[in-house]
Amino acid sequence: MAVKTLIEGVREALDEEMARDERVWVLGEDVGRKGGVFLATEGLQEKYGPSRVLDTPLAESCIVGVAIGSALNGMIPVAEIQFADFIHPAFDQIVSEAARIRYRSNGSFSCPIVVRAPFGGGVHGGLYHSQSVEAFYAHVPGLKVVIPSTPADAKGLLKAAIRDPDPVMFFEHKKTYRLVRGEVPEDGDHLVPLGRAAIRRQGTSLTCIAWGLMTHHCLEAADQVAAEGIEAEVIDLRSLRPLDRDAILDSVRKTARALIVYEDNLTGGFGAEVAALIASDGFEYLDAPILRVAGPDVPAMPFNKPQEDAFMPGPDKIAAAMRKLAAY
Amino acid sequence: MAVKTLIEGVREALDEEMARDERVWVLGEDVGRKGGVFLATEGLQEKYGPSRVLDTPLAESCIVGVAIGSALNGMIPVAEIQFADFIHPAFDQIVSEAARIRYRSNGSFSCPIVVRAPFGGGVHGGLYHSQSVEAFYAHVPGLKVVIPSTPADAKGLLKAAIRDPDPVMFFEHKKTYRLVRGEVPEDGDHLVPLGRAAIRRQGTSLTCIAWGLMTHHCLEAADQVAAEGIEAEVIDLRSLRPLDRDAILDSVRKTARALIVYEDNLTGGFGAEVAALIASDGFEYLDAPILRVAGPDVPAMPFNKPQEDAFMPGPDKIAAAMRKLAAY
Amino acid sequence: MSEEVKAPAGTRMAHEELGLDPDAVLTMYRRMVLARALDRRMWVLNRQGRAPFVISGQGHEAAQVAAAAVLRPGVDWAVPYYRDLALCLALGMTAREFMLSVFARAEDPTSGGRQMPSHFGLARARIVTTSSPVATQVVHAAGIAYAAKVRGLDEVVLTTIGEGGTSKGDWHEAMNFAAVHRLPLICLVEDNDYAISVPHRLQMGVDSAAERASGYGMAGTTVDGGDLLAVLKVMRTAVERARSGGGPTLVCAKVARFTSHSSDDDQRRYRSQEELETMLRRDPIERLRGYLLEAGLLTEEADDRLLQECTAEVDEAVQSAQEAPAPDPADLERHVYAAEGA
Amino acid sequence: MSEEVKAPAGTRMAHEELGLDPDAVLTMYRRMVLARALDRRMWVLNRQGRAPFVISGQGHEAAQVAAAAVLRPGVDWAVPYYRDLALCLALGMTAREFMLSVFARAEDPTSGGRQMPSHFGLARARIVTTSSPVATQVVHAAGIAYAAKVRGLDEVVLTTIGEGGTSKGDWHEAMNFAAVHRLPLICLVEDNDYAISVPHRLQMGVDSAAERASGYGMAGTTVDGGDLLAVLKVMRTAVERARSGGGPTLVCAKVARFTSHSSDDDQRRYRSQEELETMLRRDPIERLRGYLLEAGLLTEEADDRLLQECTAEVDEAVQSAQEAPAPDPADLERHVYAAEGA
Ligand SMILES: Cc1ncc(C[n+]2csc(CCOP(=O)(O)OP(=O)(O)O)c2C)c(N)n1
Ligand SMILES: Cc1ncc(C[n+]2csc(CCOP(=O)(O)OP(=O)(O)O)c2C)c(N)n1
Ligand SMILES: [Mg+2]
Ligand SMILES: [Mg+2]
Repeated sequence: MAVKTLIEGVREALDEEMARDERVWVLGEDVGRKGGVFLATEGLQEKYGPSRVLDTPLAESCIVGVAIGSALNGMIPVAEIQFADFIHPAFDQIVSEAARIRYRSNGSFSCPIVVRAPFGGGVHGGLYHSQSVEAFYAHVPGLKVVIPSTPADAKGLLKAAIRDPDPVMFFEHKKTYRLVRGEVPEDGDHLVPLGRAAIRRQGTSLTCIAWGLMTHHCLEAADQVAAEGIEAEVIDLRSLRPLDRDAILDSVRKTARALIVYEDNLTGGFGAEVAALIASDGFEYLDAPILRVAGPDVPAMPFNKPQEDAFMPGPDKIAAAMRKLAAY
Repeated sequence: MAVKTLIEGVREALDEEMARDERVWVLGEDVGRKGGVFLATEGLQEKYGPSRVLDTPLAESCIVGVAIGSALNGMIPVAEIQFADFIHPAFDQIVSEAARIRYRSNGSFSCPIVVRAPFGGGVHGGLYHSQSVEAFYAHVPGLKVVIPSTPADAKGLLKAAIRDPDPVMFFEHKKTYRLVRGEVPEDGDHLVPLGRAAIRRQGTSLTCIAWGLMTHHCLEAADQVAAEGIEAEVIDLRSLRPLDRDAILDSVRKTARALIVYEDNLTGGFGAEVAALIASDGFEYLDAPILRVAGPDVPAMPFNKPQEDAFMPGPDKIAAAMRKLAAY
Repeated sequence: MSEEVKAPAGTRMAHEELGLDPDAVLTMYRRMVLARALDRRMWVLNRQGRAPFVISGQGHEAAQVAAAAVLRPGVDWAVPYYRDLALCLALGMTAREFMLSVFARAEDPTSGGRQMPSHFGLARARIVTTSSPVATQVVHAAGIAYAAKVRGLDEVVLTTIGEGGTSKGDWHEAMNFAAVHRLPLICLVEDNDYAISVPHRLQMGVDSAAERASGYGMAGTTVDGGDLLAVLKVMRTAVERARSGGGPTLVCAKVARFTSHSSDDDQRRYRSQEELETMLRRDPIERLRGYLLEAGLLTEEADDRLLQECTAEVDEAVQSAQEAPAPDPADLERHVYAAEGA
Repeated sequence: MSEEVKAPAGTRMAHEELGLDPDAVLTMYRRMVLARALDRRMWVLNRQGRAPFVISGQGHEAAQVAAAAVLRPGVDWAVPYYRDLALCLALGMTAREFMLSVFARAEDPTSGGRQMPSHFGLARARIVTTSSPVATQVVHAAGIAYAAKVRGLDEVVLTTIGEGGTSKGDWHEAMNFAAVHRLPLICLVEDNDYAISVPHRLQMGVDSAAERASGYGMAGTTVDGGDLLAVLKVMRTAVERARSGGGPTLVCAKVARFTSHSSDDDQRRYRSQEELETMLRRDPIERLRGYLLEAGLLTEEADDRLLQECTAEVDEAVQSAQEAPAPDPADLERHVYAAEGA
C-alpha cells in the first residue's frame, strides 16, 4: 500500500466511485478547472467532463438543492461546500429537505446525496474559515455524519458514504489534509462502514473519545502521559451519526473513566451527547466525572496566532485533563 | 394581577416596550394587519403604524438580516419567524452574523435584536409546524436563548430580551400559547432576568429539568408520582443560554438524581448539554444514572394523531422515568 | 361527449386555434370541476371537525389544469406546492388518494399520513415529495432538470410556487441556475395577490414576477390564470422551448385565492368585503363553463351530469378514505433511514 | 496642485462636464494610487511570510473611489466586501489601520486582529463590520437603509459585492426588500468576471447583474468600472435618487481582477496567459493617469512625487503596524457578550 495524505484519500474515493458508477457526479464552487480550493477534486473535470464535475454559481442552498434534485432523478451527487463555515445558507435544504425526504414520503422517495465540507481550525483561517459544524447535523435524524481522521478512512468512509442510500454529511478537517499521512488500500472496494468507531490506542486507565484532528491530538497527549503510567484508550468515532454506542460503552466499562475531546465550542457540542450517553447507559461503570476538553465558548477561532492557539484544544490541554482524570 | 394567557404575556411585552421606546419595532410575515398567525402582534400595527409593525416579504433570511441592519442603525427590532420550522433559511444570518457582530468587531459594533419564533408540537402541525429548534442556537456563542413557560415569564423575559444589548432567540411553545394561563404583573418594568432558572416545584427525591411545555408535563408527572412518595423537584430553565448552572447543580446536590426532559429529538438535543454538565461538575452528588426523556430520533412529529401522540414526551412517560430513577 | 359539439359557424374558437378537439377541452373542464368539488368537500370536513387542517386551490384550477395538460405524466416531472390539487389530480392522483391524506390515513401514498394534507407527492406520477418551507422545491426542480439534461433524457420539469415564494433566496438561486444551464424547466408562479395576509405590493416592487425572467436570461410571460386556454397556450410554448433545448421559462399566472389562506386563517381580517366580492367573480370554472356553453361544447344537462359524477366520485373517495385505517404508532420510527440490507 | 492644470483650449473635459475641479480629480487619483501601493505591499509581505493571508482590490480602484466620492463619510453608510481597500481608504480608514489588520494586531480597529485582513469595518467612518460569508452584508445594508427611512434620517447606504455574490439568495432578498420600500440604497456590483475560478458565464445567464434591476422595480445601470469619471456620474445619479426618495439603484461596474483571488489562489491555473495579459491592460489607474496627463492636470514629475508620497505613507504604515503589539490570548473570551453592567 502506498503512503498518502488524507486529501489524496478523498480524491481517490471520488475518482474511483466516478469511474465505477456514472451516476456519481461532483458539484460545488471551484471544483472544476481549479480542482477545489484544497484540490480535493483535482483532475476530475478533465477526466469526467464539466457536466459531471460542475462549477456552480456561488450559492450553497442551490448546491445542496440541486444535488437533492439530481438524486431524485437518478444521479448520486457529491456536493462540495467550499468551507464548512459557508454551509449555513444550505441549512434549510439539508435539515428540512435532504434529511426528511425518505421519512416524509413514507419511504417512496429517497435522497442519496453526500455533502462534503472542510472544517476546523488551526490554519490561520480566522472566524469564518475555522469552524466546526458537526454538532448541528449530528442532531438531525435522517442524516448521517462522518468525519475521517486517517487517509485510509477518508477513502473508505467516503466511498461508503457515496454508496449509502441516505444523505451523508462528510466533514474533513482542513488541518489533517496534508498533515496526516498513512497507507491507503488501493482496492477499489475498500469500504469503511459508517457507524463504527475505531480504537486508535488501547489503554486501561481512561477512555478518550474524539474525532477528526482531535484524534491525533489525543494520541499525542496519550503518549505524553504514558510515561507517567497513564494508559489512555483513544477512540476515534469516525461517525457521529450513527454513533457507535457499543464501542464507547465497552471501553468505559473497561476504564471507568471518560474524557471527550472536541474542537467545536464546548456548550452544546457533540461531545455533550457522548457524555450524556455515558452518564445514562454507562453510569455504573464510572469511577470519575466525565470530563470534556473543547473549544471555548467564543464565536469562533480568531485569525491572530496567539488567540488561535489559545482557542485550540491541543495535546497539552488534553494531557492535563488525562492526568486530572486518572488521578481522580 | 390579571390572569392571562401566555400569548397575552408576549403581546403585552411587545406593546409596553414599543410604547416605552420608539426604537423598538416588529417585523415578520403577517405581523401587521393580520396581527400574526397566532395573534401575538394583534393591534400593534394600528397603534404604532405600518413602519414599526412591518409585514415583510416571505424571506426569513431577509427578515433577520434587515433586523440586524436596523439594529446597526439605532433601532431595536423584534423579528417574528412565523414558525420555528421556517427559521432555517435564516440560520446563516443568525449564526454567522448576529451572533458574531460584537465579537468580530472587537466590541465596536453590537447587535441588539430579538428573534421570536413559535415552536413545538402537539398541535397537529405535522412535520413542518412542530419542531423544536433550540438546540441549534443554544450551541452558538454570542446568542442568548430563552423559552418561557408561564405568561408572567413570557412577558418579563421578552421585555428583558428586548432591553438586552445582545441578540436573543426567543422561542415560544405553540401549545402553551392559550393552554397556559397565569397571573401577569401589570408593572411596565416587570423584567425577568435572562440566565436564571425557576424552581417550579420543590422536591428531594430527584431533580427534573425541563423548559417550555415540558415544564408543565413534568409538573403533571410529579403530581402523579407524589402519591407514591416520590417528590420531584422541577426546574424550568427559562434560559438555555446563558445556562443557570448553579440552579441545576444545587438541586442535584440535594436530590442526587437527575432527569432531563425535552421535546426535541433525543440525540444532540440541548438536554445532552445539561446531562454533560451534571456528569462533570455534579458527578460527586449522583447516586443514579442521568436519565433523559425526549422526542424520538425521527425527523419530526407526524401529522396523524396516533404518531403525533407517540412522539410526544407526555406526563406518563415522564412519570415512568421518575419512578425508574427514584427506584434506582 | 363530442356529439354535443355545436361550433358556431364561421368563427374559429380559441380551442380550435390551439388545435384542441372538444374532448380534450371537456376533459380539462372535468378536472377543474372535480378538483373544486373535492376542495369544497374538504372544507366541509374541516368545519365538521373531521379534518383538522385544509388548504386549497380554489380559484387556481385553470392554471394548474392547463399546466398539467402539457406534461406527459410519469415521464415529465411535477414539483408542486400546496395549492396544486387540480394539478395533481390531472397528473393522475385519485380523489381517494387525496382524501387519504386529508384524513391522514396509513395508506396515503404521499406520506402515510405523516404530512399535512396538500403536501403533495406521488412517486408513480413523478409528482415529487414536497414539504412546507416555501421555495425549497424550486431548487429540487432545477436539480431534476439538470439530471435530465446531463443524462440525455427527454424530460421536462414543471415546478409551481406562489408569488410570495418568489421573494425567497431559494427561488432566485434556482432560477439563476436553470438559466445558466438552459434547463428544461418551467416555473409557474400562481400569483393570487396574497401571501397569507401580505398583499402583492408589500411582496414585490413589480406587477409580475415574470418581469424577472430577462434578468436571468430566460423567457418569461405573464398570463391571465383564469383563462384555461390562454395558460395552455403559454405552457405549450414553454414546454416546446424546454424540449428543444431552449431553456427554462418563467410563467406568472394571475389567479384568485377564493378561500382564506388555510383553515387556520380568516381572510376577512385583512381583505375588505368589496375586494372579496370582486375577487370571487374571477372564477376560472365559471369562465370556462361559459365558454363551453357558448361554443356549444357543453349543455346545461351535460354539465349537471358532470357535476353529479364528480360529486359521486368525491363521496366515494371520502367514504373509502374515512374507513381506511389510521397509521400505526409502532411505525413512527420507520423510514428514517433505508432499512438495513434494503 | 491646481497650478499645474492646463486644460486644452476649446474642449470640455469629462471632469468639467461633471463640474469637478482639478483638485477633486487629483484627490481621487491619489486615493487610487495609495490603495494600489498598499495593496501591492501586502503581497510583498505575504511572499516574505510576514502576512499569512491577503486579498486585494487591484483593478477595482476606480469604481471604489468613485463610489466613495458621493458619500458623506460618517453620515452615509458603507457596507463593503473584501476587495474594498480603496473604498475604505477613501472613506477615512488610514493606511496604518489597514496594516494593523494585515498583521492582525491588537490595535486593529476593525477586529482587534480577530478577522482575516480586508474584512473591513470602522465604526467612526460608518463602515459596517463585515464577515466572510458572501452576500450577508447586502441584507444588513437594506436594514440600515430601512432604519434611516423610518427614522427620517438623511442617510444613504452603499453596499458592494462581487458578481458571484449576486447568485446568493441573500442578495435577491435584499434587493427585493429595498425595491418594495424604495430605500436609499445603492448596491454596487464589482464585476470582475470571476468568482475565484468560476467564470461569469457559469455564474449567470446575463451579461450584467444590473439587468436584474427592472425585475425588482428599481433603477439599474452597467458602467465601465475602469473609468473613474463614468462611475462617478452613475453614482451621483444613484445617490441623488436615494436622497430624493426615488429608491434604490443597482450599479454593475465592470472591473478587472489583477491578482489571483487571494494569496491562497493561483489564477494561472484557470485563466490563460493571453486572457491574463489582455485583462492586465485594463488598469484604471493607468487610464486615469493618461487622462490627467492629457488634460494637463498632472505632470510626470508631479506624478512621481505623488507616488513617492504614497510609498512613504505605506512604508510608515507597515513599520508602525509591524511594531504594534499582538493581541493578548487572555482577551480571547472578551466581547462575546456586552460586559456585565456595560
Ligand atoms: C419558509 C417559509 N416561511 C413561511 C411559511 C409560512 N407560510 C406558508 S404559506 C405562506 C404564504 C405563501 O404565499 P404565496 O407564496 O403567495 O402562496 P399562496 O399561499 O398565496 O398560494 C407562508 C408565509 C412557510 N411555509 N415557509
Ligand atoms: C457563502 C460563501 N460561499 C463561499 C465563499 C468562498 N468564497 C469567498 S470569495 C468567493 C468568490 C466571490 O466571487 P465574487 O462575488 O465574484 O467576488 P470577487 O472575489 O470576484 O470580487 C468565494 C466562493 C464565501 N466566502 N461565502
Ligand atoms: Mg400568493
Ligand atoms: Mg467576481
